[in-house]
Amino acid sequence: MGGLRYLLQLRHMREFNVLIALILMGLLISLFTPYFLTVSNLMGVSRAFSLTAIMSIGMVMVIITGGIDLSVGSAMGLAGLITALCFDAGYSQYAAVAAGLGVGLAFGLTNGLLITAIGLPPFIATLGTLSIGRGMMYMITHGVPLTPNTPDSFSVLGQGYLGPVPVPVVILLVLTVIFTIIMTRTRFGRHVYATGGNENAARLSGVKVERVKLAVYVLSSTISALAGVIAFSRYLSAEPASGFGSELEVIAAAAIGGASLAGGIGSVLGAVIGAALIGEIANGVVLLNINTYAQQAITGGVILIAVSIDVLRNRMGGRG
Amino acid sequence: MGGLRYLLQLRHMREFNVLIALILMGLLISLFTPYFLTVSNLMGVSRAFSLTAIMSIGMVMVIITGGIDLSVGSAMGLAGLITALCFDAGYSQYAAVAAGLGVGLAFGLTNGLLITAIGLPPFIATLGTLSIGRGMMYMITHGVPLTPNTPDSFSVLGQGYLGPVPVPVVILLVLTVIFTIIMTRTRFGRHVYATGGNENAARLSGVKVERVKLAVYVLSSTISALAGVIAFSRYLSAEPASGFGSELEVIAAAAIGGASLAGGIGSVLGAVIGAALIGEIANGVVLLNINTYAQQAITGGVILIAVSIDVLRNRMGGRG
Amino acid sequence: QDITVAVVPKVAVPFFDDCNTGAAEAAKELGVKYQWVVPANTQGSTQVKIIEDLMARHVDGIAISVNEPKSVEGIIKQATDAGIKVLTFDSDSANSGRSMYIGTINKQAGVTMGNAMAEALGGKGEVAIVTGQLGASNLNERIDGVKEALQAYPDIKIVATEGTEDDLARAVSVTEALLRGHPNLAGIFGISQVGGPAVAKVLAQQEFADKKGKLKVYAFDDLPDTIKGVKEGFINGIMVQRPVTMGKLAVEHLVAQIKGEETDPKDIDTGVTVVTADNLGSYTK
Amino acid sequence: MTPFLEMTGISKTFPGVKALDHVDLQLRAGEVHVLAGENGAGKSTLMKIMTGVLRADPGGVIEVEGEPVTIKDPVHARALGISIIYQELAVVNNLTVAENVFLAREPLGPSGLIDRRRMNAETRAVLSELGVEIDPEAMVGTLSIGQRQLIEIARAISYRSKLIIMDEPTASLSHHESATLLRMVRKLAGQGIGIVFISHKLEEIFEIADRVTVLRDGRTVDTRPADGMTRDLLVRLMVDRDLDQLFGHHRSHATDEVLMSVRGLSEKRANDEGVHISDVSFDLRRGEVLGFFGLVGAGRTEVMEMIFGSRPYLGEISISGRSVRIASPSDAIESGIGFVTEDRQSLGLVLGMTVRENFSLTHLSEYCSFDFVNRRRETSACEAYIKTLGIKTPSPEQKVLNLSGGNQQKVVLAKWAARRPRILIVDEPTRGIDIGAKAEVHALLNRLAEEGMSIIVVSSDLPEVLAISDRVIVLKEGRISGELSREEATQEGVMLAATG
Ligand SMILES: Nc1ncnc2c1ncn2[C@@H]1O[C@H](COP(=O)(O)OP(=O)(O)OP(=O)(O)O)[C@@H](O)[C@H]1O
Ligand SMILES: Nc1ncnc2c1ncn2[C@@H]1O[C@H](COP(=O)(O)OP(=O)(O)OP(=O)(O)O)[C@@H](O)[C@H]1O
Ligand SMILES: [Mg+2]
Ligand SMILES: [Mg+2]
Repeated sequence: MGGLRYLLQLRHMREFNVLIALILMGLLISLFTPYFLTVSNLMGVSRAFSLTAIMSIGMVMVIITGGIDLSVGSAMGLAGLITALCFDAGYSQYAAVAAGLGVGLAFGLTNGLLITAIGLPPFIATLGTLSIGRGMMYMITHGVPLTPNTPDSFSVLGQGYLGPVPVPVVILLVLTVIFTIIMTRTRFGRHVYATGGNENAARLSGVKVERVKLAVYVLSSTISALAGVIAFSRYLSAEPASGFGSELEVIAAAAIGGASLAGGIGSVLGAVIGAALIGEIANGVVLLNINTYAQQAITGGVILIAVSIDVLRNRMGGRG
Repeated sequence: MGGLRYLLQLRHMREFNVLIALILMGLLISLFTPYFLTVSNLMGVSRAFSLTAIMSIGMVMVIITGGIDLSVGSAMGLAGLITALCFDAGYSQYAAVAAGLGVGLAFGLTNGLLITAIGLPPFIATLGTLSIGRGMMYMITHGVPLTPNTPDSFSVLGQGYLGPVPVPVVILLVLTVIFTIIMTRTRFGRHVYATGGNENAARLSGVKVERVKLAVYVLSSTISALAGVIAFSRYLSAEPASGFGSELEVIAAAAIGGASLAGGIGSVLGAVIGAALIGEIANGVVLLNINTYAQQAITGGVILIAVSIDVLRNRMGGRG
Repeated sequence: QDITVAVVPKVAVPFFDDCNTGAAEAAKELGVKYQWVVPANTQGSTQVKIIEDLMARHVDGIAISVNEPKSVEGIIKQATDAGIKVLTFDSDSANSGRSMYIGTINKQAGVTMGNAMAEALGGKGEVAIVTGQLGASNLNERIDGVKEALQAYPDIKIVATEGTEDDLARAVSVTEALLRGHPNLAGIFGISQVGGPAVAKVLAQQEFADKKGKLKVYAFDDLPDTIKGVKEGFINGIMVQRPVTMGKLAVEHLVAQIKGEETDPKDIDTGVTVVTADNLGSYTK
Repeated sequence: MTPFLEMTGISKTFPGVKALDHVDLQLRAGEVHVLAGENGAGKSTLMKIMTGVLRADPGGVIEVEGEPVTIKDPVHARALGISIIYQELAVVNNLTVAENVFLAREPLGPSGLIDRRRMNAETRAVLSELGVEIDPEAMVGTLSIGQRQLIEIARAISYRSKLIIMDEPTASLSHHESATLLRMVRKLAGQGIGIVFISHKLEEIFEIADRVTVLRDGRTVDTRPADGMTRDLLVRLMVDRDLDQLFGHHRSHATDEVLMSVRGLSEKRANDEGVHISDVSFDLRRGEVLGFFGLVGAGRTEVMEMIFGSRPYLGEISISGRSVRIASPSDAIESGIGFVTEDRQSLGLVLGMTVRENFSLTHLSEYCSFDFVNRRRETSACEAYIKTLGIKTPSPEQKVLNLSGGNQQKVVLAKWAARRPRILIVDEPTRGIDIGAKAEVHALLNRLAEEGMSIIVVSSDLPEVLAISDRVIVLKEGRISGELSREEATQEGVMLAATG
């Protein structure tokens, strides 16, 4: 069958296609509004989608192994909350951030062990920890946001700028570069692709498949926790509903960026561009003053069209 | 190595295991409260989970082909809404119900064609129609529930009883029997399993894989639309947020019931029992007067434990 | 004898936490058993399931803030028939046969908000509405109220209405985009609880420094960040309801009805207070 | 001298199957030890135990260099100096050739990142040692089965182990590549490396073996030096029959009626990688057995995929004089074509389904009334084929995943033979099939031809092509380089057309 061969050849091109979709969409929006293509708007948009994009970096690695992580939103929310609690209790900002990231680690280890040691399907395992995390947030907050006092130096993480670029965007860029290198140039990265491509063959070749899986879940949760800490630093308020429902958006970002939920295929860069595309559309519908009730339908439709064009283009332009 | 074989051997047993989990959980709950094991409570619980269970019947078929349908909640909500609109416009109840089911058909065809004709990944295609459906509900209702007048005969669907058994539960039972037969005894059912088991091999054996996929998405959406019509008949109010977020629960039901998101494995009965288990736990936490903020965490934890025991039991009892 | 009452809010938000405080206090004072059951989402059907479960538990009284008036009608009737006392608070289901309603009239609160804004703007300018869940009926009632009040001011134009799903992050980016897309915007209504904090945070950014004081902002609910926004001058006024009072009254009246002390209950309006920099320290909930 | 590895009293029981029953095996350094036996005899199972993929039943002993060991997993086995080429491909399609060869032991540069240049260079070196030219940076998913097999061989060799197990390494190789491999094996043995070589090809066995062990029904029948072993004896040990009893004489059933004619078949779009199929034209007559021969990668499979509608094509195909457009496999099936694919695991079978379900997938409607499957009829038809082809399975309800490689191959053949298409294309039909069953398959094909079916046989096994074909077409780099009638077709003539 041509099918598989074909998909494989595209792997390296997918990011490129989504990038083109991103640019075309941007041009389209700026045809109708002068407010889109301004430095401040673009920076604002980037900051807005940076959290989804950061989380999608972890997600895409999980997806490449053939798994899924539904608990990213909970890990993000709970990490922000625990950071806030630490500030509230008077701990130093380093301790607070460490505690937040620790939440991510705990999530990741739990997910990873449920999946590798017990053998739960990733969907069930991470849906369970999603509920547990969300429930813990309600138990802690009773639905009331936590707004402790924080030092100014902490707010830099979420609110600062490096030149014209917001710090969360800088963090996103750094993570993108690091994880692109990890996924394409290191042993670990190759093993992630091998695990998702053919788990048995990988195991027989000596890849420690269980360890690889554990690692990607830990990475995914910890990266999400980092996103949670950044979100808290940005809003200085730990919302009980923070991160709620974000898993679908994060997975969508990875999938738009070319990752296959069947595993083996995907890229960090693609996922980040996918998140950017979603963020751009969300910004566009507000700038274009589209009726709020129609926004969701339009967002859905535009994403479908963008990805369809991408898929069809590949099919046509592909090989014989 | 053993993993796959192993799972496959269990295919026929999984329903049985989940059933045991269901029964044990029921016994556990009734140890602590006398209110659980009463006919009226059990019937109430069944009616409460019947909608999720009905939707999970369609979902499990999609999952067996190796796909996923995120749009079930939207199909359900929009179908209820369109039914309500028809009543509002004075159409007969038959026309109203037909229109509601028609919405399901439209969803299913859209999903199916996006996936088979254009080649979108199921996750993206159905996430797109999820958004579009949800957006259309907001556009139609502007956020205000629709509560038209309906004849009493229509309310039977959602509110009636057959003996002590609520009508939605009767519908669930009938659908379970029908689709169990379809999936285990007919050519179509065999083709669904073959498509998910090895799509290429199925295609090369002459299975019209694209048609099979189209069919399961149409079935899934139409069954969800039926659930939406029943829900409207029960509450006589078409809410803009109806069905919102239900996709995860429906997928979880199928997965708890033994379906593998990788395709090829799963059963209708398992999915229905999975939905029952989720419903039972939800009922239990309220009856046991568990701290309301902790309920979500406990539900998640209990599901994890139940499925873990199931998985571990299989592993032990399995083969050498 | 043992009396059990249950209070069911719409969702877990600060407003209802205050209700819980009031209700729990009253229950303790009256020596009754008290159960607080928070639905997992805002769909009508979820509350129906909860009432069913509570009936199975044989509670004596239920106070509920209704997410969707019509869908609970049937089950409230069933509960009443089964001898359970049911009243509504904060959000009503008028045709359900509940014994009474305790709370604010949301539409009225919206009118108050609209008038306050009109006054602050001197009767003209572009305004935008930032709401929460698009499907939430209380928010939609408030929006209706705002629109009704603004009808008297033809020079005030509502240029946009945006939903935020009650997510702060989304609210912030929507507000930013609103300010960029409508440079002449003169006022923002924060209809749901995220509106106040979101606008205050956006206005605190360097990019929008020139808007401070010029942009008139009215919000709902006294979250800490909203209060802070008032103190710092980003927010002109907050509509504050009386959740603690609502919770307290709800339990008191339920118990009175169960004991047969109250036979002819009447609806109670608990009213809203417009909190501004002037009365920030002195209002009661 | 103590043998490098010694297994004593090894047994293995699967549910319903006793795969191994007190097997003993001694392997010496520097010897080529051939393991022979019919399909399902337990050869692969024994090897999987040796490499820790499977755990033997309690009671058996494995000693490596005199030390008793419990082999935990393949990594442990490799540390003990044992590496293996699995019968079923164990490559990762979404990685490159070099990444597969070096999977889990990637060379790292000074920065801690993978040293690609070195990895590619070393891969190229190993491959050229094997006499094949495959781009180390090609995605494995884009390669043909034979090429993937060569990659596995390269990988096993590059481990530099003390014992290399090769489970049917030549099954999807043509004579040309096989010959290179056999030379390689000799060379390795010369360096003191022990080799276990599993094969169903008699010529090879005699060419390479120092000693031969024959398994039957999970028991060791005998171990003997290759000298002094005759073909007849080996066949008798394996299948308990005589060689000349096995293969009947070829009888042609070809008629003059042209059933299918293919004109100017070419690649739809220019393809940067692989061969370009161009201008392939031939006729297929009713009742004819048409052989297709070529080296690995000559494009035979691609041509067949085009005819079967799983690959786009240019050119014209007509059946019974009527031009047909075949856009999908179901079009082809409706036109009366059947296709036994060379890649049985990923294209031929739904591994998670039972023998019965796989068998009937091509012609399920025959057992249906109103779409309901009559399971009794389905089962009895399946059982008939299990018997004819000697498929070794405890019951039709066994998952095909649990069958031995050769028996899986038989299921693929059965599912197409039972459909009775007018034209049956078989791509490497006897890949991994034992000598007894091979005779059954040949007899089956002959019988089908007699009933009027036209058959295209693609095979890398030249003697097989010569033995059963009425006519042979030779493909070279995507073009027809020779067409020989049965009388003209000699080993030399065909090889010359394929390579010259
Ligand atoms: N996981 C399993 N479950 C059940 N039976 C199995 C399993 N693996 C192998 N078998 C059975 O064990 C027997 C030996 O199989 P094995 O694969 O070792 O045969 P083989 O000698 O390698 O045959 P071939 O020449 O066809 O490759 C067969 O009957 C097979 O069906
Ligand atoms: N989609 C594709 N993309 C790139 N190369 C391809 C593609 N399909 C086939 N090839 C190449 O075309 C050549 C012919 O392959 P094919 O499988 O048809 O050969 P074959 O004669 O059947 O040999 P084998 O015995 O290896 O099966 C191979 O080199 C293969 O790598
Ligand atoms: Mg074998
Ligand atoms: Mg081939």
